[in-house]
Amino acid sequence: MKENTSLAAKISGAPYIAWMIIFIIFPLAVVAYFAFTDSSGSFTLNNIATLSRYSDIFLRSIWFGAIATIICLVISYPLAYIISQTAQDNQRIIIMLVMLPMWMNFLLRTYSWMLILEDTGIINNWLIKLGLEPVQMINTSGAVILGMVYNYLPYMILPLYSIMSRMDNSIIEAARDLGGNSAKIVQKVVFPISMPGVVSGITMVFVPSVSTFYISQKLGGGKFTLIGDVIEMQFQTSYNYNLGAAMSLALMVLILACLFVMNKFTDEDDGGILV
Amino acid sequence: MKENTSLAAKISGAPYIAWMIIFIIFPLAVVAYFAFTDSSGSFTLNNIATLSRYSDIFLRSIWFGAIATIICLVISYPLAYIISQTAQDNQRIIIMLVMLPMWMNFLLRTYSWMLILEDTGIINNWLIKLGLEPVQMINTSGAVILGMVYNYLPYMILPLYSIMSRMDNSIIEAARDLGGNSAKIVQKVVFPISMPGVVSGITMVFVPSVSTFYISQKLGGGKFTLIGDVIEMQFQTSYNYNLGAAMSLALMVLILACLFVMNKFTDEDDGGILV
Amino acid sequence: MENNVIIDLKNIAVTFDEEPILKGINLYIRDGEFVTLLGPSGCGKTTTLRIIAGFLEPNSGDVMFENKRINGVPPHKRQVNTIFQRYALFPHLNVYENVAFGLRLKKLPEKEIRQTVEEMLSLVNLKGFSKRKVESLSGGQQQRVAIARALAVKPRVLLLDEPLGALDLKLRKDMQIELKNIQQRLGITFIYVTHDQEEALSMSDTVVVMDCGRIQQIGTPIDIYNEPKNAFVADFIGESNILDGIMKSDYSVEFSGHTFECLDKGFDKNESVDVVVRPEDVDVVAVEKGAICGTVTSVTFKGVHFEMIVDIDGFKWMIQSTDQQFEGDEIGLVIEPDAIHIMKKSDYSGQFGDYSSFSDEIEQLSSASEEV
Amino acid sequence: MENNVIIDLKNIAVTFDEEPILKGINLYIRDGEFVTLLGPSGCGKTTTLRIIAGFLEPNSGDVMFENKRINGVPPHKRQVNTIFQRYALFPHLNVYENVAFGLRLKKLPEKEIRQTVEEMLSLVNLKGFSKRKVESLSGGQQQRVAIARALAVKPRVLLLDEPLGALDLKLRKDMQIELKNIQQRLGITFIYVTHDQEEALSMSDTVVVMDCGRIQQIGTPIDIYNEPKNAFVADFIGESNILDGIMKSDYSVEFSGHTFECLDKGFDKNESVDVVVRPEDVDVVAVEKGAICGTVTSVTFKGVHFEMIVDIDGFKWMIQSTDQQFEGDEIGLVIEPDAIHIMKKSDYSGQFGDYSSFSDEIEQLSSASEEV
Repeated sequence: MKENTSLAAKISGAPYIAWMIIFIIFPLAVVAYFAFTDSSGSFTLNNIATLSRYSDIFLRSIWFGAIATIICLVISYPLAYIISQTAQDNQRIIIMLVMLPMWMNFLLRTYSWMLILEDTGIINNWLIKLGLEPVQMINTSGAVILGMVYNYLPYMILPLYSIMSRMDNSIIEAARDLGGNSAKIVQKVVFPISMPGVVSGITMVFVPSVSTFYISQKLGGGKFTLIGDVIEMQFQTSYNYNLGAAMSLALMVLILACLFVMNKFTDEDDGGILV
Repeated sequence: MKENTSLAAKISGAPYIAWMIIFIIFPLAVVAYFAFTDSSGSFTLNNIATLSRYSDIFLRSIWFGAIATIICLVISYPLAYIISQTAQDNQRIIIMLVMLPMWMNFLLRTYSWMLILEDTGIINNWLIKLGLEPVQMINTSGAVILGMVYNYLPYMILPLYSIMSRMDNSIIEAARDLGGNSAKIVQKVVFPISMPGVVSGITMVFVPSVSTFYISQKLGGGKFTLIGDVIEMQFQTSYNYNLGAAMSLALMVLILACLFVMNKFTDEDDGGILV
Repeated sequence: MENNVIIDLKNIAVTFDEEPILKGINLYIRDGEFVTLLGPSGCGKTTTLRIIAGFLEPNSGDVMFENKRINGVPPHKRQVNTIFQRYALFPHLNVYENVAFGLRLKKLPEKEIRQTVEEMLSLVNLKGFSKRKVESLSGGQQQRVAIARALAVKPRVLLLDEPLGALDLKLRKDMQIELKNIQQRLGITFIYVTHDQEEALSMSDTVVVMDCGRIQQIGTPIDIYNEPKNAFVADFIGESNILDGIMKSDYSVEFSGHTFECLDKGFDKNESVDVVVRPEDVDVVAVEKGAICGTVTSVTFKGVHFEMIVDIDGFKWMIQSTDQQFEGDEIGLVIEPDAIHIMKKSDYSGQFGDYSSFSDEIEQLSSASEEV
Repeated sequence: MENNVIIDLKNIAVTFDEEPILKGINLYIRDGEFVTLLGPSGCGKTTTLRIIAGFLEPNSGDVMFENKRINGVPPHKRQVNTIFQRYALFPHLNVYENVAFGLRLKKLPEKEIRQTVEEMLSLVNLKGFSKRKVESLSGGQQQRVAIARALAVKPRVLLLDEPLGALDLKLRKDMQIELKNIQQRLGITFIYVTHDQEEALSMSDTVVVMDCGRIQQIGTPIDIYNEPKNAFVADFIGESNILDGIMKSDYSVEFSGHTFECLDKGFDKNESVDVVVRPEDVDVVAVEKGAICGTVTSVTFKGVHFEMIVDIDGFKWMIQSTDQQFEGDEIGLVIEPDAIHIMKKSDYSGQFGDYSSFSDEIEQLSSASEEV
């Protein structure tokens, strides 16, 4: 059976896709090349070997990223659900508001939190005016994680909202009808069905959180160096491209491994219901 | 008519949404506050007035951002269409490949282009080996725009692909049936129907392109300062938060204005078909 | 047991956005009965069902379950389960887990769950489908999973909201028989919502005809078909010729310029009435033998019979006959006394029962929906 | 003109993924004819339509349009237009622009476009809907926009792919009459695809019954209903009791243990045949007066008649009668010679025509789709 697919055929797909993929992949290949060469261009595993020195920074990055991701998920999940249940007109406005920070320069979003949290910042000023003791907020791990959460929250809310607003209400009614109270319905129906949104939200928050830079410098006061900052330093200050490339590659592999494990876990969970 | 909406009611939506919106909007309000005060905290319009000095940088940022957005659109549109027409299994793999750079550190993506385009970089090395003259590529406006395109391309491809893969094939068949050749079908049916994806793609590329920093520093060699770089400088080097905030605010307003005009334009176009 | 009332709706009214949806519904349903709520879309039949299920609370009126008022009792605490229009299966669970869903919520032992699920799957002819994904099933199979899922929790009453609406004709007929069999085997109460009159007639013990938020008639299928209460019911349940008539005396009615013998009495002398004649109850004879006569304006072959439109003094009758006539033929019609049914005049008089123009009907439909 | 063949399919074969979809279709269609391709899903009827429209190229065989071979001619160069199953309206255009779409592509002057669009909209009873968004329309209205859009470009042949499948029963009946009227008024050729036998019978000049990628029978609705060629056609077109019989001699056939007079001849002596008896053609009489007799096992009220399943020596007959019988009644049956139709044995013999168990049929359906 031959479909008359003149339209797609005329744009002649395959070569175009091939070229685009080369364009997209080539710079990544360059990174890989640099990761396995020294400054003179000959093959070496030194860069990779050196990474072990940074293992605590890698771990901290993943740890902070994971915490920020979990907080985003916990905050966003009820929020997305509530938004999806409000009137259609309100939904658009709320989603607009949620997306607003994305219109603002990334640096600035981080700076404004600095101004809010500083020892002489807005919150502490208020506390003092209220006659309370000022609180150390800036330069704590909490501030770093807050920065991550604030920056990447919309990327968690949007996919969750999108899947929840498409969820058929009669499925929830069916669950209630069969004897489920609210907690059971969320646990056994809403959450499993929204799983693709959860996975996509986690991915979209975890990946940039782990490799972020600046946030820790500004909100952590340099006490909590993250791998993104180290990579930046290699390029900006040390000019050790090869080590920077090796770090990036390792980070990418680590992230993919984390996500793979998570996917595996949720898949198993899905199939595991059977037993 | 009272719906038994116990589930939504129990999470008790409105206050939660309100708190979240405060959390999201508050830092933006802080930015606005700083934009209209001087370093001692008293009201001033000086920061705003100073902006006129940077008007050429603003214009260049918008100009570069617009060009990068258009290039992204022109590249992505056929790509997304072709992907949506390939076999289901291949679609997932291609989309994975398209998204791959997003897993890699933002800085590194830019650096690797630096390494590729440099006067002694990969491309020029090849050219020399082939006995050709090396070409000046780094430190040109083209390189800056290439950096933008590469960095934000996935954000254009994904919404376009998503809307095209949902497009009902029988609508395209109907257009052919009524006498449309391939060009007419794309012009009169595929493009108008994919308009929401186009708008969302343009937004998602234009906004970060205009306010980006680093790319110009690394690929433009400091010759094409963009507003994102200036803002960074205000915070990183000059410590003039107030001016930086004013710039960010102005940039946000400019971006919103641009997008508003574009939306207006496409809406009119939609209604204008009637005449 | 047959006379045990299980559900009793007392003066139920529902208003949505200031628009009345139900205007005082009174309806009791006996245990083990198969009751169908029949009416056009927007008549309030689904709203009635949702009130019984507990998804909606009426603005006024009482919902009684075995003589206890259950207004305000949430759906999961009612012994009532629903089959939703578009099945509403859980997409993340396989067939087995869909059916087991309600049982797991009851925290029954695994062995009992397995037993019940298997019983239910064999009841709906889906043995061996346990591990299939619900999306991989055909519409009819999904429908039957939904039935098994609802029946697994052993409801006293099963509510079915146009359950066969999405199925093919042939499958729909088979499923009608299946559903009726299941209901008879289990002996539980079915409340069935549909807009398909044939479905209502062939499955139900009792049919409740609704329109505009009111019950128009309650009765057995045969009652409803043979003794419709007003022009709406007559038109909605099957094809009907509905004419203006005058009761000359008991057992005698005049319409179409002729006085016919009939079986109805008790009307005032010369009272205006609606006369219903079913298309299949008219005998076609030669012109000279007919009580009334007219011209055939169209003939359609329907398989079992021919369907003709006959113009009699400007009123277009629909007549069904196994003998073929042709367009333009003059024919005579004979109507036996038992084929004539007399109804009191109602708000619906004059709105239905003339087959002069289908386009008009469509135009009405169009302008109606234009207002919405 | 009546005998002008407009479309001629010659030995069309289509294979998809090595699975044959069409196995040698030969079919010619006359100009101005209303032809219906009727069959169950997967029979190849939609594939045939797509070949005529040009969306699909057959693997072998010729597609002729007015005696010219048009294989390879793209859809937009064929004088053939399609009404798609789910309308396929352009969501970004209003009603007016949807209908004008094909005219604009022809670059007609604006005045002519306006005139044609208004003509078409009034043809389908949608005057005054010009500026409406297509999503705001009901299913029936969208359907009619699709018709107006296809007719606006003045096709020689209109292809309709189950156009009424998504509509309500009542609307579907009205639209059937509308479509037939439009076809007669414009005098263009309609090729209509459906799985609904009633639709096919009441609208078509010619019905083409298809199954498993082959044409089973071509004929007028009356031919197809009264003289089905094999058990598949008899079963698919209306309800049928199909029994094994033996031709004792010309005009004499034995089945159900009794020898009946019939109208068929030309079979071998004692040849095995399939006998078709339609449920409405059987007369119910007292046991002693019946040629054969049996026990009523179920009765369903259908409005126009009662539908009974009658067990006669283990074979379950379906009988339709206006007199009510009750479960368990013993009744006699009389079958007139013209109610008996004899068919040669075919591959389909024994597969259809016994009403003993609907569940079996469903089970077949289930296992069939399980294989897919």
